[in-house]
Amino acid sequence: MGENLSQPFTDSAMSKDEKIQMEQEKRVQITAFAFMIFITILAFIAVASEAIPYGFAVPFILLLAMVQFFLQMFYFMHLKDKDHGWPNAMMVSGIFLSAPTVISLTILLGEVKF
Amino acid sequence: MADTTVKTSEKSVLWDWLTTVDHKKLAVLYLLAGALFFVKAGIMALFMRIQLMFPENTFVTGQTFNELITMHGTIMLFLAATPLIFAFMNFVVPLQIGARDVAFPFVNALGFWIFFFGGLLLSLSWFFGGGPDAGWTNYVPLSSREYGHLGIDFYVLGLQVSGIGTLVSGINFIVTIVNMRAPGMTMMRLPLFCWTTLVTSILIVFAFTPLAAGLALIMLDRVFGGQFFITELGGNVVLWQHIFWIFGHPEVYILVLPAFGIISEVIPAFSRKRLFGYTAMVFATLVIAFLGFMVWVHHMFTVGVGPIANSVFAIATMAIAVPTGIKIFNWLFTMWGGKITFNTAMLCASSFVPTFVLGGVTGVMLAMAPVDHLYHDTYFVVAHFHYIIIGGIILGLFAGLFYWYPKMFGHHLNEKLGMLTFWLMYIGFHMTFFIQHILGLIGMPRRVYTYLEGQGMATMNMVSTIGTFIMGAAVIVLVINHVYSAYKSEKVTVRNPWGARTLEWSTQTPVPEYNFAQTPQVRSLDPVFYEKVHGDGNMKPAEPLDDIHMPNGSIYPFTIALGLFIMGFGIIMFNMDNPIIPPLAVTIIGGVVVFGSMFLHSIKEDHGYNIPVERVKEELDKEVG
Amino acid sequence: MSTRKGIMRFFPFALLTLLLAGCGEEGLTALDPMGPQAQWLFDNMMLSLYVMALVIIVVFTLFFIAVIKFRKKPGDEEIPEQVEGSKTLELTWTVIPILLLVILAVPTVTGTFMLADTTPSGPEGSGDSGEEELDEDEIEEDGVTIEVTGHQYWWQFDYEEGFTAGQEVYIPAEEKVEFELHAEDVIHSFWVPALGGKVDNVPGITNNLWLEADEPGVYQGKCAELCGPSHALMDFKLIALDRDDYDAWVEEMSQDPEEFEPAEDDETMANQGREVFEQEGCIGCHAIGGQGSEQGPTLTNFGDRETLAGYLDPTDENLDEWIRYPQEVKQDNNMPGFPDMEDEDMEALIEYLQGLSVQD
Amino acid sequence: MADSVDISKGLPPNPEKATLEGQNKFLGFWVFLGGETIMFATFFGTYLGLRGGTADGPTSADVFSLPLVFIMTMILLTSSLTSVLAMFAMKKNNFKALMGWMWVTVLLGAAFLGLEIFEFYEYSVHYGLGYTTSAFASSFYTLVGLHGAHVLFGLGWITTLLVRYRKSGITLTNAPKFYVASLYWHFIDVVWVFIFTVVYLMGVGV
Ligand code: HEA
Ligand code: HEA
Ligand code: HEC
Ligand code: CUA
Ligand SMILES: [Cu+2]
Repeated sequence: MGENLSQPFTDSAMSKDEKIQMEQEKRVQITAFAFMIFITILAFIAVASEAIPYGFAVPFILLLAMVQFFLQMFYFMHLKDKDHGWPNAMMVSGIFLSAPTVISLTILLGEVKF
Repeated sequence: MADTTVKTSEKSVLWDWLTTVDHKKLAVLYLLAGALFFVKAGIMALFMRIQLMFPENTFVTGQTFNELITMHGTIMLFLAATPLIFAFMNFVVPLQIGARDVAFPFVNALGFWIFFFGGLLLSLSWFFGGGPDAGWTNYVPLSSREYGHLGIDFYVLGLQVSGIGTLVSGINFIVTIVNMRAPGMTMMRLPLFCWTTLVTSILIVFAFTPLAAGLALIMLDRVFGGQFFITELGGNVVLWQHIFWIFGHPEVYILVLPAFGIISEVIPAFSRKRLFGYTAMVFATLVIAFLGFMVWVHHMFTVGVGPIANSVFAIATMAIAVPTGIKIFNWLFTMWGGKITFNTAMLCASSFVPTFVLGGVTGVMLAMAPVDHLYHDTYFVVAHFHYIIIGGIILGLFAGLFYWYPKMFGHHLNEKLGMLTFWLMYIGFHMTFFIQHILGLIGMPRRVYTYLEGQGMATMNMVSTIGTFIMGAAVIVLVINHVYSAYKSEKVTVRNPWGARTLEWSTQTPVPEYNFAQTPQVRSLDPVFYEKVHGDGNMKPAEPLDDIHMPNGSIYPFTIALGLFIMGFGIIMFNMDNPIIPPLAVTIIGGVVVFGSMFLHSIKEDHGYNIPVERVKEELDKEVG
Repeated sequence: MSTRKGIMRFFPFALLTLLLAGCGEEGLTALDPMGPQAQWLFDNMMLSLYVMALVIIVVFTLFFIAVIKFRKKPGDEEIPEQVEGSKTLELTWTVIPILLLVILAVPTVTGTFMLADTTPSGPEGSGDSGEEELDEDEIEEDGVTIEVTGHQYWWQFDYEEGFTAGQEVYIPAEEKVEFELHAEDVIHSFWVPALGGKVDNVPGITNNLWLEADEPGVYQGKCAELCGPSHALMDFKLIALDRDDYDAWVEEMSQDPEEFEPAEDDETMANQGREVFEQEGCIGCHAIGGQGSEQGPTLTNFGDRETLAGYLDPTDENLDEWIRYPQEVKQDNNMPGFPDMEDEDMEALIEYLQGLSVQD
Repeated sequence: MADSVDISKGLPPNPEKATLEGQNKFLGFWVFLGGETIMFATFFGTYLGLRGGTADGPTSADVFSLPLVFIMTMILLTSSLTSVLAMFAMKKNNFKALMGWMWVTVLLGAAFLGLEIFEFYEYSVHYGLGYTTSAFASSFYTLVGLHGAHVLFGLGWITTLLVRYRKSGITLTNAPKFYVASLYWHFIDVVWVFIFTVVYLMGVGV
């Protein structure tokens, strides 16, 4: 069985349906990319423009970052696909445990007591 | 492309062990390395206890004592307990899930060698002006560039290197358990030891990464002048404590969960009953792991993070008692109504239960944040964790050792000597540590190299030290047992000498390199037991007898680890007074070895080799004959 | 009936006290609490101990029954019933521990906030005498707050009145006293076991702690955080005085520097000692009456010290040894030795130092 | 057991997961990424905890330059897209396109890295924000530099793959390798999303 592991293929075994599906998927990916670029620009504008107060801009750009994060994860990295159960579990745990880590390192340093 | 011929050429034994990727051989390596480090750290404990035997004793100085406690704690946790646990995980997990090897045999070897060279790097500190001396917690600023000496660099880089080894091994176990299970082995048929291995590995992935980050910060502080912990320049010393304990608390569960797993295998085997409340046990494991990440501030109650934070983390800590309690009672009720055989393995496993509770309940006492202001950094805490670690982890490891030894080495350990070890250990341990609870309460802080006369601490410390000698005797008897049994014990040739219940007992003893001639078909929890009752006593094969495909050995794990070792040493050399060789050169050489080996490994496509079916048949026949 | 109940209630208590009788030194052990905070900690420790005793008894009982009753009889090869589990039982041992934990959680939370409120109380007498009501501010003004700074292996105590004390901290008894904790070099931890819990002295941040002593007396304190080779020797004393004595002490300590210099009489040994003190450079690290540097502990009231360097008897011999070879007495401390000092000078120096007293 | 997929008809639609080895790589790598999140979280936390600690040195608002960061962001985001396109090419057994898109990814990555080095140079030389200036400086350089190190490693990795397999065509052995490398590249991009938000955008306003 090892023989064919290093063998290139002459053609693809994809069925027609699969090919169409893939083209669709590709379009979705490109749309997602366009949207990501858009919200990135939005984030930069929110901070760069004088009109928006800092106190409002911060939660807004954090939200945008979260959106972009999920887009990247779910679309570019395919977490939305099936058979990604374990990767999902690992990432969800990772993010879930990151939250207390970041929060405590940020505010629980003893300078202010909570 | 693949090399289909059988490797029959006789390699030298040494080369064989250096290049092996066989999980069973790596298990033996882990066992050996872990045992050596355990004895080393145990002897340090002995020295510490001798120093504390009398008030104002001068056996060692304060400096040496600090080096001893630091190395004792660090070695015990990272280089003794962890590899001993890994030894069993390596040996047992692939067998229990019916796999031929782990998912990444190469990475498995890599993990061992990196861990081993990391340990070596840490131990080298003795030859360069003394060990690290800031406690295993390595708090800054005592360990920062201003107050810590060269030993700290060995701590930081030694742990950094060995941590990488542990991390890659953890990833490997996760993938193995998720992807390599035999047909029919669903997650809810997974033996509990595999479950705890899986959860422990997940904890490793999430806990050792922050540790790596934290150690990197200290290294940057000490070698490159980073200002993370220098308060005058905007740094903060509490930062390190958070990072350390974000790692440190999960670390203690990393150690204890596999012990739980071992207990969950041994108790059913010798009670001849299935594990009581299997599902609850699995979920309790998951809940413990999850909560284990939410409680780290309980080590920092006195640091001054504030009352709300303290309360929240205190309550979260207490909550861990609930899932742990579920486990305790499930074990008790597994024995209840069973037919218990008491041999050494079962003796250790069953007495684990009450002893662990003794340590656990003091943990809950510590979790009461305001009262912890009393206990914190006293011998009460020392007593708490040694109760859990020795009454829990060490007893668990002993149980695992006596239980799996016949499978690993093809002969039993001597039972009489085993019993002697157990009783000596048990008595010595209670003598050493029970009294330390009281010592803590009458005002003995931990990490003190001496105490004064007339404070009422002398007698109790003496008792404690005598207990340590008894424990030392137990360890010596255990070593004698190994040697004795190797010569005097009868060979085990049956597959299932204990009448145990899980898959590892369904293959030949000693286990062939491919583990299973045919991958078994699993039909139930405790498959071996199931087939005995509902089938003909043999596992049904899931595939016809055929050629078996196995991975090739490789020297690269060893060289990559060696390169990391050199790199780490090079970085340490930056802080040496008069390095003979330029540190940068050493670091770069190390880097070249690491990346060169990785490169060479990656460009060579190695598809392993095939064991022809004739040889498999031959070995099966040999067993019958 | 009631007496029996009383005995029952006290039985475990009495047993424990009996067990611990002779354990630990008075003024040090936390098992003999000498102040309200220590008492609270002790009581709650006992509470948790009872809960734990319950847990332990249950587990041990089940365990021993199981291992005694369910041993395999020789020759009995029958397979026992394979029980899968039991919903009721499992629910039981989930719920009961939760209830037990709630019992512990309540004092945990209240106690945390109780410890965090460190406002000093001020002398209690002042409430009843004369004026009807003292407003908050005034109480606070009366209350004592002391700044504590941990150094590698010694303690510095700065009082609001502007003077400094070393190694021994004086407080008024029967008052809640606030301590503001700092650290100069590495982390230390301020702990007086007989009076209460410890709180860390962390460089760069300020922590607060309150303590109260029920009675005047000398209480031993310890550093509870590893801070280097001589961490074990970083002991100190907390001395509680009656309010009047305390006020008098404060008065003495806040005198002008000249008051601490020996009388203008050239003949006295003490005067000679003072000269040695200045010539040898001691004053470059030690202040007396506020005069001099604060790199080392202030020696203003050295003659009153219970200990030398935190743990030795302050005898002349020990003092001699300390000044000549401090590193041998306390590894890694920050005082240089003076091994070559003339015996004569040493004698004078010791005489001078031992005479530094603010108490009659 | 290893090849459960039928390969007689040509390259399977998910070549990266066609073999057990591929599946193992795939899962193992995700597990590794799970761990990386926490490691980065630790560095983010360190930065957030210490970013006020400027100790009389330059503050974040003093030095950060948004236009540069914007360009870097756009470059890195685009490189994420090109590696997606490469994966599509791989599934279709279009080896040339796979190589082409991957090379574009590498170029974009190199451009990003170049700009980052230029940025660090600017800050340290022209603004006097050295690594040892303050806790803020140390934690900033450590966090962003670690990300840069990841980019560098990714570049080396992908380049090695591209060179090693320049003529091999898509096989069941190298497909998982390319796939995993592209996952890694996306992850780097994700981390950058938080860096430009938390470090730069939140840093210029204060
Ligand atoms: C494997 C090791 C291990 C394990 C499993 C544990 C388990 C626990 N630990 Fe321990 N701990 C350590 C190792 C371990 N610990 C170490 C090494 C330190 C010191 C580190 C250092 O500073 O160097 C430490 C320190 C430590 C502290 C800090 C003390 C201090 O420094 O001030 C605290 C505080 O909360 C604590 C709590 C607990 C708790 C609540 C548990 C719980 O998980 C225990 C749960 C178990 C039970 C409770 C028993 C079974 C339950 C029942 C029978 C049900 C009914 C019970 C009740 C209702 C109570 N531990
Ligand atoms: C896995 C973890 C583990 C284990 C197994 C142990 C085992 C032991 N520990 Fe350890 N201990 C820690 C983890 C562990 N410890 C940690 C984390 C700390 C905190 C460190 C810190 O503060 O930073 C600590 C701290 C610690 C202290 C407190 C130090 C202090 O605060 O001042 C003490 C004091 O009594 C102690 C004692 C012991 C003893 C007597 C044993 C005994 O069980 C040891 C028994 C073994 C032996 C006695 C060796 C026997 C071998 C021989 C006799 C040689 C035979 C050789 C041949 C035949 C070749 N330990
Ligand atoms: C470089 C600074 C330095 C110099 C100079 C110095 N000391 Fe000290 N001294 C210290 C420090 C620091 C300590 C505290 C040591 C400890 O306990 O860790 C100390 C402690 C002492 C103590 C014990 C104080 C106590 O309350 O227990 C005495 C007494 C003392 N010094 C006397 C002297 C005399 C006399 C001289 C001069 C001959 C002198 N010192 C010179 C730094 C100095
Ligand atoms: Cu100061 Cu220990
Ligand atoms: Cu903990």
